[in-house]
Amino acid sequence: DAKNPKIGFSIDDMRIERWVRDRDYFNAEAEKLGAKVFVQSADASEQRQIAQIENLISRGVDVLVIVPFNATVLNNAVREAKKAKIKVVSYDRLILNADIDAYISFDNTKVGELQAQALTALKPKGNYYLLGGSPTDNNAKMLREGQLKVLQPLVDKGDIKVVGKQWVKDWSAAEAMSIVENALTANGNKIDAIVASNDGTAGGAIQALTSQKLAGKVPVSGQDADLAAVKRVIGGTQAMTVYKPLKLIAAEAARLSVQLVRNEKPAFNASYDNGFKKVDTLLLKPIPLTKANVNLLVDDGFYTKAQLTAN
Amino acid sequence: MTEYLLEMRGIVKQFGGVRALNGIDIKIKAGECVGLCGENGAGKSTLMKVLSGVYPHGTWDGEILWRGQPLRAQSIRDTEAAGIVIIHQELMLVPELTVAENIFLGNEITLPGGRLDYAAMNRRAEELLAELNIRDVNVVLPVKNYGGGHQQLIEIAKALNKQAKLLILDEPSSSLTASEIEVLLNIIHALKAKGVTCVYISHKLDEVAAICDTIVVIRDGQHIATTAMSEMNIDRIIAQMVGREMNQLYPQRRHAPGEVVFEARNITCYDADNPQRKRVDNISFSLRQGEILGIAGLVGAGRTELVSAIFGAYQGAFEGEVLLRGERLDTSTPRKAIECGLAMVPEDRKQHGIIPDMSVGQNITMSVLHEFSRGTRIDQEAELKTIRGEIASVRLKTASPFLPITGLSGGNQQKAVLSKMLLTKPKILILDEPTRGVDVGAKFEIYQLMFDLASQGMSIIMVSSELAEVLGISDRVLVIGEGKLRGDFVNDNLSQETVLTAALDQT
Amino acid sequence: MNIKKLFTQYKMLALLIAIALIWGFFSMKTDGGFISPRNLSNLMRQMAITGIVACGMSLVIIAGEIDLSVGSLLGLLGGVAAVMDVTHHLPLPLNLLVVLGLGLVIGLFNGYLTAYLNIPSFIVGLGGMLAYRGIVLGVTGGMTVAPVSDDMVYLGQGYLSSQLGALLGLALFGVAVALTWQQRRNRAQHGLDLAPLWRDALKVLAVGAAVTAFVVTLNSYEGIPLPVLLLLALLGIFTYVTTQTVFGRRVYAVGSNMEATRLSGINVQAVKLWIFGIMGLMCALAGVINTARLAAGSPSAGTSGELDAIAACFIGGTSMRGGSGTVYGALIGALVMASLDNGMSMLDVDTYWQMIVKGLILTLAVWVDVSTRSARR
Amino acid sequence: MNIKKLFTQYKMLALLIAIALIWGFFSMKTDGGFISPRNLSNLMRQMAITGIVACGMSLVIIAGEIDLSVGSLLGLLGGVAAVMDVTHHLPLPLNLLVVLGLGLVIGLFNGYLTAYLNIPSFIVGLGGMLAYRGIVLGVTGGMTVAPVSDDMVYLGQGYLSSQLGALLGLALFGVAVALTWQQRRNRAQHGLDLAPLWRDALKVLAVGAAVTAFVVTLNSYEGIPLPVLLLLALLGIFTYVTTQTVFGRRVYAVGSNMEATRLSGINVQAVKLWIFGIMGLMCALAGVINTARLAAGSPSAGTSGELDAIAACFIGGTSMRGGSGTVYGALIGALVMASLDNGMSMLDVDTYWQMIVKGLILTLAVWVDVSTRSARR
Ligand SMILES: Nc1ncnc2c1ncn2[C@@H]1O[C@H](COP(=O)(O)OP(=O)(O)OP(=O)(O)O)[C@@H](O)[C@H]1O
Ligand SMILES: Nc1ncnc2c1ncn2[C@@H]1O[C@H](COP(=O)(O)OP(=O)(O)OP(=O)(O)O)[C@@H](O)[C@H]1O
Ligand SMILES: O[C@@H]1[C@@H](O)[C@H](O)OC[C@H]1O
Ligand SMILES: [Mg+2]
Ligand SMILES: [Mg+2]
Repeated sequence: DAKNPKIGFSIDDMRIERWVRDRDYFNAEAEKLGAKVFVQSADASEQRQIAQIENLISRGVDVLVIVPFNATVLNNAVREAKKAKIKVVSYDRLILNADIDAYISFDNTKVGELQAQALTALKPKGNYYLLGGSPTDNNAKMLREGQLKVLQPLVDKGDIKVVGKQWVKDWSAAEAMSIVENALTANGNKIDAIVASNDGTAGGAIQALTSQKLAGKVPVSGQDADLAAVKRVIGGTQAMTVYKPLKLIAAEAARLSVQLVRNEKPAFNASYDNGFKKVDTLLLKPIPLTKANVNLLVDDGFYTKAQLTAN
Repeated sequence: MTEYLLEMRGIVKQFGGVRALNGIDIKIKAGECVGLCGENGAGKSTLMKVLSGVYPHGTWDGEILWRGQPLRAQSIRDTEAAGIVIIHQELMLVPELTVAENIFLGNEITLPGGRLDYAAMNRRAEELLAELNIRDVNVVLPVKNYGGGHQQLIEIAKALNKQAKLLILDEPSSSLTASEIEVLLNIIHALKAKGVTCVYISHKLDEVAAICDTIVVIRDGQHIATTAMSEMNIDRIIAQMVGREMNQLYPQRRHAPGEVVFEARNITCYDADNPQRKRVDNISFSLRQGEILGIAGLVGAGRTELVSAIFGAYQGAFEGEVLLRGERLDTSTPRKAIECGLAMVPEDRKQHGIIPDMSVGQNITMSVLHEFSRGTRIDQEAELKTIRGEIASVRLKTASPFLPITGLSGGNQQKAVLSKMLLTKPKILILDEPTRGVDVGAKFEIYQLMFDLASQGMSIIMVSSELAEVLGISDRVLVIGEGKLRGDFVNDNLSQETVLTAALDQT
Repeated sequence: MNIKKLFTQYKMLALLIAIALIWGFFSMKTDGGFISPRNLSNLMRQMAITGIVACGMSLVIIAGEIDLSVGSLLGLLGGVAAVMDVTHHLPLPLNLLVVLGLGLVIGLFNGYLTAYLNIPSFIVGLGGMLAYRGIVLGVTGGMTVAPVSDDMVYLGQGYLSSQLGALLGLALFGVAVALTWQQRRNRAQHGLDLAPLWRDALKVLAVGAAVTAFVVTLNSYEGIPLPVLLLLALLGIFTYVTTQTVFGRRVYAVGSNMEATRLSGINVQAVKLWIFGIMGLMCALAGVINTARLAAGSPSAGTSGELDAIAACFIGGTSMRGGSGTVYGALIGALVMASLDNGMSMLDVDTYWQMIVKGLILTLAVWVDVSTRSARR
Repeated sequence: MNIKKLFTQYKMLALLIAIALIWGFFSMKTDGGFISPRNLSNLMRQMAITGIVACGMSLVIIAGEIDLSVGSLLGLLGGVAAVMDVTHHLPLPLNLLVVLGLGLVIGLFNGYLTAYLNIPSFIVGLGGMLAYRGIVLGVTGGMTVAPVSDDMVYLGQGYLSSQLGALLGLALFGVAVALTWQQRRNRAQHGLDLAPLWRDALKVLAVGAAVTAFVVTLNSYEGIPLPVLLLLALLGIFTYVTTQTVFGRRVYAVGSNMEATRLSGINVQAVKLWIFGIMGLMCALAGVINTARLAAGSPSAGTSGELDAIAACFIGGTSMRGGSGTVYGALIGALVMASLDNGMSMLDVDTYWQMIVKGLILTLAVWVDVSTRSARR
């Protein structure tokens, strides 16, 4: 009911660190608003995610918040939800071709731009390797779009050469590592920067660089401000990460969901075409994070000082 | 048309480098019963597999003429279509299917529309078994519920159902008892009367002599002679088989048993699948030093269960006590039994005896391998020396100890399994059907070996379905019927009748 | 002791009791939510794909083989169906025909490798698992192919109208009566013992009750979902094939003792070939239904689907060694797994606990099966 | 007889030729980049984890069993190592001890289920695959645990100094000479036939050449990587165990005919138990090295690692049915797979092609093996 709504939160894969935090912040805020949250993790399987969404519908939730594993396969599940008069919010990743009520995310194109900008600032010329995200994730494509927005002009100018690009299945660090190992070998270590799309894959890339004693010499980007990544940024092996205040998105999402249930009008600030309709969107601003401004995390309560200095 | 139903000309079959058949010629007339004789590994089964299409045309050389026409079978189907049916030496039943389904496997009766006609198949199966005088088999139960002897009979029923023109029986009687063999022989007579031609292979030469019109002897993959039975007797068959004269089948008994060393008390075995049913019911017996104790009984009487329980190898639940020199033994597993000085050569060589991926030598030392351990390492040279010694002492015929054991003939495999057990230096040796499927020559050697061991003080328990053998070499005979002890006789001019009567005793 | 006997004889009983326990537990914990018609409808739709694959897999396992490529093959065939639908706008019937044909051919190819080239099926499956997944990625360009046509989506999401559903229920009951009657007559004709009439009557009544419960429950939501209908049809066909036809018996024979079967004059290679062919067909059906459910062809569809199907077979009492097992057992196995997944996800159990529980249940189920099967040591 | 001997030698030869072909092809295509010392060093490090697991797996398969849980178990043990390192700052030796102990215990547990409770190992593995992965997720809370201490990273990324490497090479050569010499003397003493001296000499020389090439190549990059060193040590130990010890012989016997082995007075259950125990130990080693290589404990580490290891064993000529196979064969199998992965990714071949090629090669390798193994029908 509207007073104490039930929220179903279906998450792609809790094996990616940030989603665990998203869940915690989300739960906390929802509780404050009087809502109850049911969380499901699909472990990177679209079939499981659909089944779980169906089960949440049977459970009688009032609103579904979904982090899709595969952006394009939730059409039927969403339709089922609509049939049961359940609102659907697409969280962080945009669900394509489906009748969703809202989308909330950080500006992913912007994230891509920030990543590329940080690297071009350090290495204005040279060989770039593009390490993309999961091919089933719509964000991965938006990130690449943003990255190319910055890089393409430089490529055209001849300053930068893209020596290879790959998508990394399920954002897997191990896969990123072998890709970079082999890329380094194939290019005789002549890679000057690696545009990694998130911190997990950046970790893999840096590990590959380490064994070539190149860690810290070849700048690598990332996003999420995972604890391990922040430590790498402090240690100098990772050039940057993009801090997306998860507390903000989670809290906003919880609020937005409850508002939808209560038929209030959330404050949207953008709109995306997902192939089915123009989706009302709430875009949040990502923050580039380098060694210079890591303290922001502590100020923000994202990590404690102890966490960042501990080994 | 020729006067021959079948001619096989210059048949050569090679396995890798081994020539199992080396240019065999055989002619068989319609309506006769041919006894095919030869030592283990002579090539009898191989020849019949060539004939029946198990080895397709092209995998061997030579020519087969069936009613004057060349026969080039690609599979069993072709030869069965021609009317050639074979009962294989190794049981070839499908354990999970019912008795009836097994009998009709490959010849299923169907209703219009392709549905199986179970009712018809079950009824016909019952009829077939009745012809074989078997009444205690339920045709709708899986075959795995029945033991070796029954399975053999089911196999025969399956072959009878096929309406053969030529019926090949490769050792059909090896796990049958005397009365069942008699039924079988009668059936063959009846078939002969109906004009069916038979090839009969058996190491039990009295059967062969009783039923066959012509004797074909092969040796080392070569044809030795084809003779009318009217001109033959068992001794001559043996002479042709082994290539020398053999005067006696059972060696002279030359030892006197000492005092009681071993006792089995109140052995009871429960059925693995149906724990209410007793397979062996409270059997006790004792054994003297240097004694050979024969255990006789009908098929399925529970002899195998009894001895495997004593050896701790029985698959279901069992109870009872085993004592050596008055001391209670823990023989709950084969390993403990062996440590206590027991040893057993199991009935089913292929399933329980040999380790097929290993060499002859490695098979022989399997049970005592730890004795060759130096530090962590096996002293392979010392091992080899032992193996060579053992091969010599049991007269095992093998070109090299490094050959895979599967390349040996049945009799020699049996000797290898026996050696394996002898190396554990047992005080009590249990032999379950030690000469099943073993040729006369090897049989004699095995008996000889048993006597030598007994005279050195080893006590031997021998389970056998061949009454002649039991009476020929035992000092004492136990008779088991339906899981109960039916008699305990000293073998002093004991007659086959006495033993049979005890075995059949219905009280 | 007697209970043990009962279980060994009616292995299925143990499974049904297990399901009853699982369902009871979840219903209690979800205040009846678990056994609401809507959730049961969901549950059955969720098990349909695994169930379809398990039908084919049970044949394969009974024949003493295994097929690890089915997950990838399902993905491939579903992907092909999606591409033909989305990119080439092939009409559904034609599309189905092509995909089924392709499934059959690939299945037969697997079978050929196993039966004629003697490559162990485990390896053929392992190789196929990689290769077919590779081909899916190639065919779809690694992208999700969407959106598929409504016709196809209907296959995955449609329902049978409640009238038709009721009719179907009646028909099923009729078949059960007719079969029992025919069997009795046949046995009587051949002079075989008859089970007491009351026992057969009871059996038929039980079937009737089950069918009624099934139809009424599903009708009180939206009707019988089409994938579930398909699964039912397959259950019928496969049960008929395995128990009533020559081919079916030979499948068991091959699995139980291949050499003996060969020596009975049966072309065991052909039997195996066709078993894999059928497996391929099932993958095609499952693939299409999966695509319909996702409304898209996804390159990762069906990943590790083989494990679910295999687990279902084993939970349902199919023996590892071949030669014994039933198709309905496999489906009950699939139902157990799906119930666990569904129930635990309704209870909001952490994923890791879900995995642990499923692993334990699988092992436990087989252990119970092994230890009641016989007291052999 | 001699022919057969030649055949078995020929089998390894076939594999070696296959490797030579693969390497030749990739070297050509990458202008020698593939066989640069640096890439060979990479290649071997990349194969180390699969290789370690394959060592244990080959024992398991020879004994007629299979273990599908190793991928998850590797992930679990690697995760535990990471947690103990990162969160509890356990010193490395203690950490190793705990993880190895845990691996052994879990392995023994798997073995207990298989050997004593008679649950088919396939099922135990399937259950474990789910359950152990669940536990990893529980233990790590689904997070990547990082950064691990330098000590641990060194295990995965460190190199043996080139002097030590050279010394090791010398030592290996020495051992080969000594062993051959001892065998000749022993055989002579027992009056057994000796192989002609030139043949033994040739053998020793071949070993020498191989060792030299190996050490020189790796030293011309950074030295022998530690995981590769570990793998070498394991190869030595396992080869010794399987060919020279009582336990090893029994492993083969159990796989070849378990019942006959039991009746020979061998505690087959204990043998199986220990085989799984060893498998657990190997998972622990592989898990630690994997964590060291990633410098992090990842909850999805090792996923589908079992398949790689199993594939390696089969490519290397281990028989599906148990009873035959070698550890070095399995390692060569792992090398084949790793070479394909590495080479194709250097050539920037699309992933889907990589999968297809790997699938084909696996099937092909086993097909060659099956069809040369015996001409018997
Ligand atoms: N499949 C096979 N592979 C290799 N050698 C074989 C094979 N089958 C038989 N042999 C060999 O061929 C020879 C003849 O064997 P066969 O089985 O025909 O003998 P047999 O006369 O039937 O003996 P038995 O009386 O023991 O049954 C033996 O040396 C045997 O080892
Ligand atoms: N594996 C089995 N499963 C079920 N029943 C069996 C099995 N083996 C034997 N039987 C049955 O057990 C009973 C006793 O069999 P057992 O093998 O002990 O007899 P036996 O006296 O040794 O005769 P045989 O000459 O057949 O070995 C028989 O009724 C037989 O059909
Ligand atoms: O934050 C990232 C998210 O945007 C992406 O969709 O999935 C991977 C995460 O790291
Ligand atoms: Mg024979
Ligand atoms: Mg017996």
